[in-house]
Amino acid sequence: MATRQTASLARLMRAPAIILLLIWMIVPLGMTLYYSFLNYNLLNPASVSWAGWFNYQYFYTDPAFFDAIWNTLALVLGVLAITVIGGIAIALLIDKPIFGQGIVRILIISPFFVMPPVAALIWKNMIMHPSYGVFADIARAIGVQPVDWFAQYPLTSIIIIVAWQWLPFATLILLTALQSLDGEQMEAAEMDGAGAVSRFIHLTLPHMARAITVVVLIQTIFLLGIYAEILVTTNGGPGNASTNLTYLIYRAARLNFDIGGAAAGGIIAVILANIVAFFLMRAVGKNLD
Amino acid sequence: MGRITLEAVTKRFGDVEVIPPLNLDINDGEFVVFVGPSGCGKSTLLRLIAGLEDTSGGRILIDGKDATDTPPAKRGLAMVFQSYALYPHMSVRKNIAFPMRMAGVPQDEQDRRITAAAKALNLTDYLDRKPGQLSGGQRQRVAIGRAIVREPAAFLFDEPLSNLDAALRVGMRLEISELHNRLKTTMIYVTHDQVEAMTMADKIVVLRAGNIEQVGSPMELYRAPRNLFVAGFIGSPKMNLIDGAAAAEYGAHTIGIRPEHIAVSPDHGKWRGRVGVSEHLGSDTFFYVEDTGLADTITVRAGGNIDLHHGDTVWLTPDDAQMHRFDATGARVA
Amino acid sequence: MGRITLEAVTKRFGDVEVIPPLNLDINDGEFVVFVGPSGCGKSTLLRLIAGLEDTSGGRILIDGKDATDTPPAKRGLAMVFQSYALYPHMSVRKNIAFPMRMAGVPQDEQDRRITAAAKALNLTDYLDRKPGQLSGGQRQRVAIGRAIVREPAAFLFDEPLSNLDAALRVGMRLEISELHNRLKTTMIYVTHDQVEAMTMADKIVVLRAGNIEQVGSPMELYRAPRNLFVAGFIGSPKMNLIDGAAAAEYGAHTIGIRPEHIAVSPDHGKWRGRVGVSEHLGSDTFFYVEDTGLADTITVRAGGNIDLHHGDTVWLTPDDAQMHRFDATGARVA
Amino acid sequence: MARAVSTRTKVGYTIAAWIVALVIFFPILYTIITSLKTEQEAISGFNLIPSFTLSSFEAVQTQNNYWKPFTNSVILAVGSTILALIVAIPAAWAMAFSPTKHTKDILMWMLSTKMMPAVAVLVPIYLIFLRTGLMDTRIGLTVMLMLINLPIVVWMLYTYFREIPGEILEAARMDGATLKDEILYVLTPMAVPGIASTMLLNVILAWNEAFWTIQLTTTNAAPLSAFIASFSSPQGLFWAKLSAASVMAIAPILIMGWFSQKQLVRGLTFGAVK
Amino acid sequence: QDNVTLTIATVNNGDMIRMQQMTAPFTEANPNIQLEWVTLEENILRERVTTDIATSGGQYDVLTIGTYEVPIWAAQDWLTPLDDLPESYNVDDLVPAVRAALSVNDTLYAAPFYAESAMVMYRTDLAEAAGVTIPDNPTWTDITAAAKAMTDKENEVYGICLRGKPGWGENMAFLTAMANSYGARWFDMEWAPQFDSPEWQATLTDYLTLMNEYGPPGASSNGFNENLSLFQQGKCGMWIDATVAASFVTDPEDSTVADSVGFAQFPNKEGVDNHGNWLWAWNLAIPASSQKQDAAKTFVAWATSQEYTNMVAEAEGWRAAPPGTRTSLYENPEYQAEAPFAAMTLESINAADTQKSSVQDIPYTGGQFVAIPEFQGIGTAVGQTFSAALAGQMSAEDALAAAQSSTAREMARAGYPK
Ligand SMILES: Nc1ncnc2c1ncn2[C@@H]1O[C@H](COP(=O)(O)OP(=O)(O)OP(=O)(O)O)[C@@H](O)[C@H]1O
Ligand SMILES: Nc1ncnc2c1ncn2[C@@H]1O[C@H](COP(=O)(O)OP(=O)(O)OP(=O)(O)O)[C@@H](O)[C@H]1O
Ligand SMILES: [Mg+2]
Ligand SMILES: [Mg+2]
Repeated sequence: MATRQTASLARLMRAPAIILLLIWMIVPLGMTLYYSFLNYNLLNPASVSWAGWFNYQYFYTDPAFFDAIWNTLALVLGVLAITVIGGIAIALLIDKPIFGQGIVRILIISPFFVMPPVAALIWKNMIMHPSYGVFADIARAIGVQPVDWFAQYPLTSIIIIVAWQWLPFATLILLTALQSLDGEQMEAAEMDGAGAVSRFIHLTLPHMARAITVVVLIQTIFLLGIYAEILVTTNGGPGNASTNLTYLIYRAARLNFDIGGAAAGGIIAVILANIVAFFLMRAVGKNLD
Repeated sequence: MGRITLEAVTKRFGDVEVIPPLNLDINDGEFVVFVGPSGCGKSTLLRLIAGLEDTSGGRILIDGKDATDTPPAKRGLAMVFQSYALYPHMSVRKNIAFPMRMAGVPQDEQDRRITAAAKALNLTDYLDRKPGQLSGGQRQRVAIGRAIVREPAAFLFDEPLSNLDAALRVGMRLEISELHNRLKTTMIYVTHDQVEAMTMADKIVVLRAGNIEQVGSPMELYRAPRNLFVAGFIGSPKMNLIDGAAAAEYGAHTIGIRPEHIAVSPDHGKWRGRVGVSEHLGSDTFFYVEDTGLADTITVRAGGNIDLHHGDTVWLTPDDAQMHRFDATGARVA
Repeated sequence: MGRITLEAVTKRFGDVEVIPPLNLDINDGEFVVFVGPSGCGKSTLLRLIAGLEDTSGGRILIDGKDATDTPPAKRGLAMVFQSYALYPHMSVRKNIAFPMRMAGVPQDEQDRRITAAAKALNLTDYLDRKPGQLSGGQRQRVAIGRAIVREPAAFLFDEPLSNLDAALRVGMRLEISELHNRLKTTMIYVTHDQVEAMTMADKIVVLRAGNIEQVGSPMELYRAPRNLFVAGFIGSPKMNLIDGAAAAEYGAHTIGIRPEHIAVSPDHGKWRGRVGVSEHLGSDTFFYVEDTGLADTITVRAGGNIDLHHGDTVWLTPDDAQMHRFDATGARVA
Repeated sequence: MARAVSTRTKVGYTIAAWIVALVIFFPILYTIITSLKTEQEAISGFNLIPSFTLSSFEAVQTQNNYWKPFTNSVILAVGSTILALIVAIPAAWAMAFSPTKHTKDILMWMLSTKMMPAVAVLVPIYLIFLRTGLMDTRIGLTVMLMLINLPIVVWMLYTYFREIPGEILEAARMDGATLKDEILYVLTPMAVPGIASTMLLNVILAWNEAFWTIQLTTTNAAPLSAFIASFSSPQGLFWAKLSAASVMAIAPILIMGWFSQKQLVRGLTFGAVK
Repeated sequence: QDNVTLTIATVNNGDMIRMQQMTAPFTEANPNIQLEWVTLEENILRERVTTDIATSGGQYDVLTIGTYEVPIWAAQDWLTPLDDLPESYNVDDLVPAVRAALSVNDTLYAAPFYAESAMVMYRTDLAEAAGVTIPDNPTWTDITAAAKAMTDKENEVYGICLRGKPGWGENMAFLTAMANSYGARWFDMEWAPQFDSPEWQATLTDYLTLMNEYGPPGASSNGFNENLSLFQQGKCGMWIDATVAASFVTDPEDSTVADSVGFAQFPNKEGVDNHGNWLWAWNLAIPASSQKQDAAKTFVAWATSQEYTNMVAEAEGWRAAPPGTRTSLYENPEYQAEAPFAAMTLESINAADTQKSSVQDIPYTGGQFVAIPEFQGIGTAVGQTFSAALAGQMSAEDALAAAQSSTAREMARAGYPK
C-alpha cells in the first residue's frame, strides 16, 4: 500500500475532510478571536470599540469564573465516574445469561436517544420536581421531607441527569469490550486459582482499559459542552452552584449579548479544552495503537 | 501424584451426546496424547478433566480421589491453552507469578520458582516484556512457565502448538518432550497432528466422535492399528488403503500399506502406475502414483536419489510382511 | 509470457535498506520459491514484483518490457495472499468474478471461466457460499481461483499455506503443484517453510537480509549448499554442523552432515554420544544425540525399528561421501 | 466457562437486570405514561395507569403541526449523515491505509475541534449564515450538522477501516480495481457494520442537536428540537402536553434505535476492543 | 398585490397560541398574506429574536416582545414606528400606562397584545377560616399576618406562594416590584447599585422570612407556572403575581379553588406610596429589517384590535379575551360579569408607573425591571444570588453584598454612568 501513487491519492482523499474542518475551525475561531478584543455588545452595535485584553481580564476576574471551572471539572468527572463504574456494572450484569436479554438491552440503551433538553425537562418536571416529581412521591411515601433537588443539590442533580443520558453509551462500549474478552484467558485464570473478584480485577478491568479510555475521551468531548441541561433546570444556580464554563459563556453571549466577553470566554474555554484534550489524547493515543 | 481415572464419564451439550460413556486410565508420569479429527471431543474431554466443564455423568478420579465436583483450581492440574491465554497487560514475570500470587505463595519462593522456570524455558531475558512483544514460541513457553510454577499433579495441553509455524513447532515439540523427561509429571496433550502424537506420546488415545478407537503406544498404533480409522489416522503420509480385487487377494476387504513399505521400480513389480506429482525432500521423495486401478493415488516413499518424473510409468511392490488387513466392518484381521 | 527480470532492484523503507541491489531472472513457466528466515525481505520482493510497493531503484521487466512504473493491475500478474484476502461480503462466485468484472469481461465469458476454475479447484458446490462459510483450504482454493481466471502471466503467492493446519497444508501443496503442472504458468511462491520450498520449486531463491544467498533447483541446494546459511536452512531436520577438531580432520572449518547420512549403532562407530529425546514417527525415528563433544545435539535419522532409549549410549558414523565442508567465512569448500 | 448455569442463578440475574433496566428506562416510561394522562392526572401524584387519552397529542398537534419539523429532522439527520460519510469515508480510507507520521495528530486535532464551545462562535456563524443566505435552509443546517459530527465520523470509520486487512484492498488492486472500485465494491461493503453504526450514531447525534438547529432556523428548516422548544415552558404546568410533545420528538429516534440496537452495539467498538 | 408570507415569532403562552388558531378571518380578509409561525419558549425566543434583530437578520416580520425590549430596541431604531395605524385601530383606547410603556418620545413602537400588572390573589375560604381579612390595599404587614394565619403545613397549605426561581423575569420581577413598594431603587442617579441600602435589606429579609416560614417547600425553583399550579390545587393561601393568573385561578376547569379567590392590590410598605409598579405586556412589533412592512402592519393592527378581542370572546367566552390592553374591554359589562378580577386588574395596571417606579430618584425607566440592555444579565445574576439565599445556601447579607458587587462590576464594564 505504500506506492507513491496511493500516497498521493491518499492526500487527495484526506483533503476534503481536513480542509472542511480547518475552515470550520479557523473562520469562526478567527472571528471569535477578533471579537474577543472588541467591546461589542449585540444590543449596542453602534458602539463597538477596541478593548485590548479587557474582555479577558474581565472574564477571568469574574467571581463566577473559578466556580465555573470547578463545576466543569466536577461535572465531567462526576459523570465519567458514574457512567464508567455504572457502565461496567451494568455491562457485567447484562452480559450474564438472563431472560429477555434483548428487551433489557433496549430499555437500558434508550436514554441515549433522548435529546438533551427533553431529558432535562423530563427529569426536572417528572422526576426531581420537589412537589410533583416521582422522587418527591417516593419521599412522601416513606415519610420524609421531599428533597428540592435543583435548589439543594444543583450540580449533583445535573450530574445525575447527564449521567443518565450517557450511561447507555458507556454501557454499550464496555459491553462490547467485555464480550471480546478471551474466554480461554478467563479459564486460565480460573485454573490458576483466581476467584471471581481476582479475575475481575486482574483480567476484566485491564482488558477494558482501552474501552474505558474511549468512553472517557468521547464523553469528555461532549461533557465539556454541556449547557442545555443546565439551562433547562437550574439556569446555572442557585448562585453559581451549577454554572459550568460553557454555561458561563452562554450567559455572556445569550443573556448579556456581550459578544466580546463571550468571545474571550470562548477563547479561554478553547485553550482549557485543548489542555484537557492534550492530556486526554496522550493517554488515549497511547491506548489506541 | 498424577494418576487420573475416568469412569464412565459422559458429556452432553443440550441433547447432543458429545462423549458417550468413556473409561480411561492415565498413569502417573505418563505422556498421554489425545488425537482425533476436529470435533471428535478431544478438547471437551480435556476440559472435563480440568474441571472447566461439568460432567453429565460418571466420575473423574485424581490420584484415587473423586474430583468430579472439585472446582478447577483445586484439582492441582495446570493447563496450557491453544491461544496461550496469557494475560496481555502483565509482564512475563507477572504472568508466571499469577497462579502463585493467587495461591498466596510467599514472594521469595515466587521469585525462586520464576527464576528456575525462566531458566529452564530460556525466558530469562524476556521476563520484563509484555506478551505482545514476544514471538509465538516465546509466548507458548511463558504459558508453560505459568503451568510449571504451580508444580501441578498433571499438565493439560490443548493443541499448544497449532498456532506456531512449522519450524517453531518442531522446536517446541522437542522442548515439551524434554520437559516431560525432566519433570516426569503426567501430561495430557491434545492435538490433531499425528506427527506430534507419534513423537511425543507414551500413550496415544485415538478418539472418534467421543469414542476411544484405540489406546496404545505410538508404535503399537503404527504397527497394529485396530481398525481402518486408526490406520488412516496414524502415519504420515497416510497409509494407502486399497479395496476390491487387490485386497481380496490378501483375503481381506481392505488392505493397507504404508508409503514406506512399497518398493518402486521403473521396470518391474506387482502394480503398475503413472507418476503424478512427486515431492523431493532431499532425503526422501514422495511419489503420488496415479492410474494404478487400485485407489485414486498411491503414495510411495522412496530414497532421495530416485529419478522419476511426472508421467513416467512405474511399478510398485508392497512389502507383504507389513501389510495390514481389515474386514468389511473396518476391524483389523489378525 | 511470464518472464520476469529484476535488474539491480533496491528497496528502502526510510533509512533502512531492506533489499540491496538485487538481480534475478525468472523464466517463463518456472515455479520459483523464495525462502528465507522471517524478515529477510521475501514479501517485500514479491510486492515489488506485484507493484504493491515502489522500487527505490533498479528496474523490473516483465516479458522484457519495463514495468517498474506500471500500476499493479496492469502488470498482468495475479497474487494469492497469506490471509486469502477474499472479499467476505461476496459469494465465492462473485469473488472469482471480481477481477473479470473489473476488466469488463463479458458475462458469458466470465461464467465460462468461473465454471472451469471451480471444476478444477473442486469448488463447484460452494460457488454460492460466502467465504466465511468455507474451511481454510477451501478459502485458499477460492483465492487461487480468483487468480486463475485472470489468466495472468505469472502467479505470486505469499505464504499461501501458512494459515492452514499441517494436514491441509500437505494437500494444498499438492494441489498447487498440480496446478502448476497443468497451467505451466510462471509462479513465484514465498514461504519460510523449507519443506514447501523443496517439494514445490523448480528453482529456489534463498534470501538472507535481502541478499540472494543461492539460486538453484531444490536438489542442487540440498546436495551442494553454497554456504553455511543455505546448508542450515535447507533440509529437515536441519543439517548437523560441526566445528573444531572433528571438522579440521576433514580439512574444513565447519563440516555439515545431514541426519539421514549418519549411521547409528549401539556398540561401534566414529563418534560416541548419549540418546536424548527420540521421536518415533513409525517409518523413521529421529534421535537427538547429546554429549558427543561435537555440537549441542546431533540429529540422526534412523529406520522405524531401531530400539534405543533416552540415556542409552550410541555410536555414530557419518557417511563421508555426503559430507559438506565449509571454510571460516562459511563458504562451501569444493 | 461453558458450565451449566442453573436456572436459579439465571433467574437471579434476570431479576437484577430487569430492575436496573426498568430504573434506567423509568423516566422515559413515565413520560410516555404521562402523555396519555389528562392534565389533572398528570400533576395529581404518582400514578402509573393513565386514562389513555390521546387528547394531549391532539392538543400538541393543533398547536404546532408535527409533520414539518419531523420531516426536517429526518432530512437533517439523514442528510448530514450521508454528507459526512461522503467526506469521511475517503479520509478514513487514506488515514487507515496510507498513514503518515501525522495521521494520529490529525485525528486528534479533528476531535479537538469538537471541544470548541458552540455559543462562543454563534455570532460569527450567524453572520456567515445570514450573508450566504443559508439561514433557515435545510442545506445550511445539514452542512452545519455534518461539520459538527465529522470528526467523530472520521474517527469511527478510521477505527473500523483499520481492522480491515490491507491485503484485501491490495488484492482488489491486483484484480484491476481502481480506487473508486476499491472503496465502492470492497471497502465499503466490508465495513458495513461499522458504517452502519457510524450512521446510526451520527443520526442520533444530529437528531438530538439542539443548539444550532434552534439558533439557525426559523420556520423552513426547524426540526424537532425547535418543536420541543415551543412546549418547554408554557404558562401553567401542562405536563401531559409537554410529555406528549417529548414523546413525539424522541419517538422516531427511539424506535429507530430499538430496531437497530444490534447494529449499533455491534459497531460501537471504536477500535477499542480486540 | 403580491403574495407575502409573514414570519411571526411568538412566545408559547396560551393567548398567543390561541391567536394562531384564530387567524382564519384575517387570512380570509387578506388572501395575499400567508402566516408562518415560529413558536418558542420565552427565553429561547428572546435569544433568537435578539440575535436576529441585532444582526439585521431579517428572519422575522413580526416579533412578540415584552415591555422590556420595546424602549431599548426602539432607541436602536430596530423597530418600525407604529404611528400610522389605521383609524379603526383606535389607539386611544389603549390603556394609558401600557401605551406609555411602549412609546418612546410619544411614538408607539409596539402594539400590546395583552398586558398585566401584579396583584394579590388569595383564598377567601382560608382567610375566613383563619379569621383574617385582606384589605383591597394591603400592606406587607397585613400580608405577613395573613400568611401566618393561613399556614397549615400539616395539610400542605402554605400561607404564601411567591416566585423563587432565578431569572430577571422570574424572581427578580417580583423582588424588584416588592423593593419598589419598600421604597428601594436599583440605582442612584450616578448608576451606583443600591443593594447596600436599608430598603433592599428590608425587602430581602422580609421576603426570605415570608418564604421560609409560610412558603411551600422547594420555593427556590418555583416560578409563575409552579405557583399557579400550587394555587390551583389549593396549596397556597395567597399568591402575589401577574394579574393574568387571575383568569386561570378562577377557571373552574383547571382550578379546584375557582370560586373562592379574592383579589387585592399589590401590597406596599407602610408609609411608602408605591404598589410595585409592575407592568408587563406582550406586544407585537415589526423589525425595521423586515421587507414586508405593510403586510406586517396590517397583521399587527388586526391581532391587537378590539375586533380580535371580540372574536375571542365570541368563540371562547369573555374570560379568554386578552386582558389589560384596552379600556373598552373593562367597560364592557359582559366582561365585568364574567371576570370578577377585571376591576382589580385594571386598577393595578393603571397604578403602575413605569416612568418612575421608585419613590426615590432614579435614572432609569421600567417597572419591575430596569430598561437598560444590561439588565437581563444583571437581573439574572442577582436573581441567582437571591435564589441561593432562598435555598439557604447563603445569608441575606452575603446575597446582597454579592449582588452589589456583581452589579457594580457589570455596570462599570458597560460604561455607566454614560
Ligand atoms: N459449548 C458447547 N456447546 C455445544 N456443543 C459444543 C460445545 N463445545 C463443543 N461442542 C461440540 O462438541 C463436539 C466436540 O468438540 P471439541 O471442541 O471437544 O472437539 P475437538 O476434538 O477439540 O475439535 P478440534 O480439533 O477442532 O479442537 C463438537 O461437535 C462441538 O461442536
Ligand atoms: N512498510 C514497511 N515499513 C518499514 N519497514 C518494513 C515495511 N515492510 C517491511 N519492512 C521491513 O522490511 C523487512 C523485510 O520485510 P518482509 O515483510 O519482506 O519480510 P519477510 O521475509 O516477508 O518476513 P516474513 O517471513 O516474516 O513474512 C523487515 O525487516 C520489515 O521489518
Ligand atoms: Mg479442540
Ligand atoms: Mg512475509
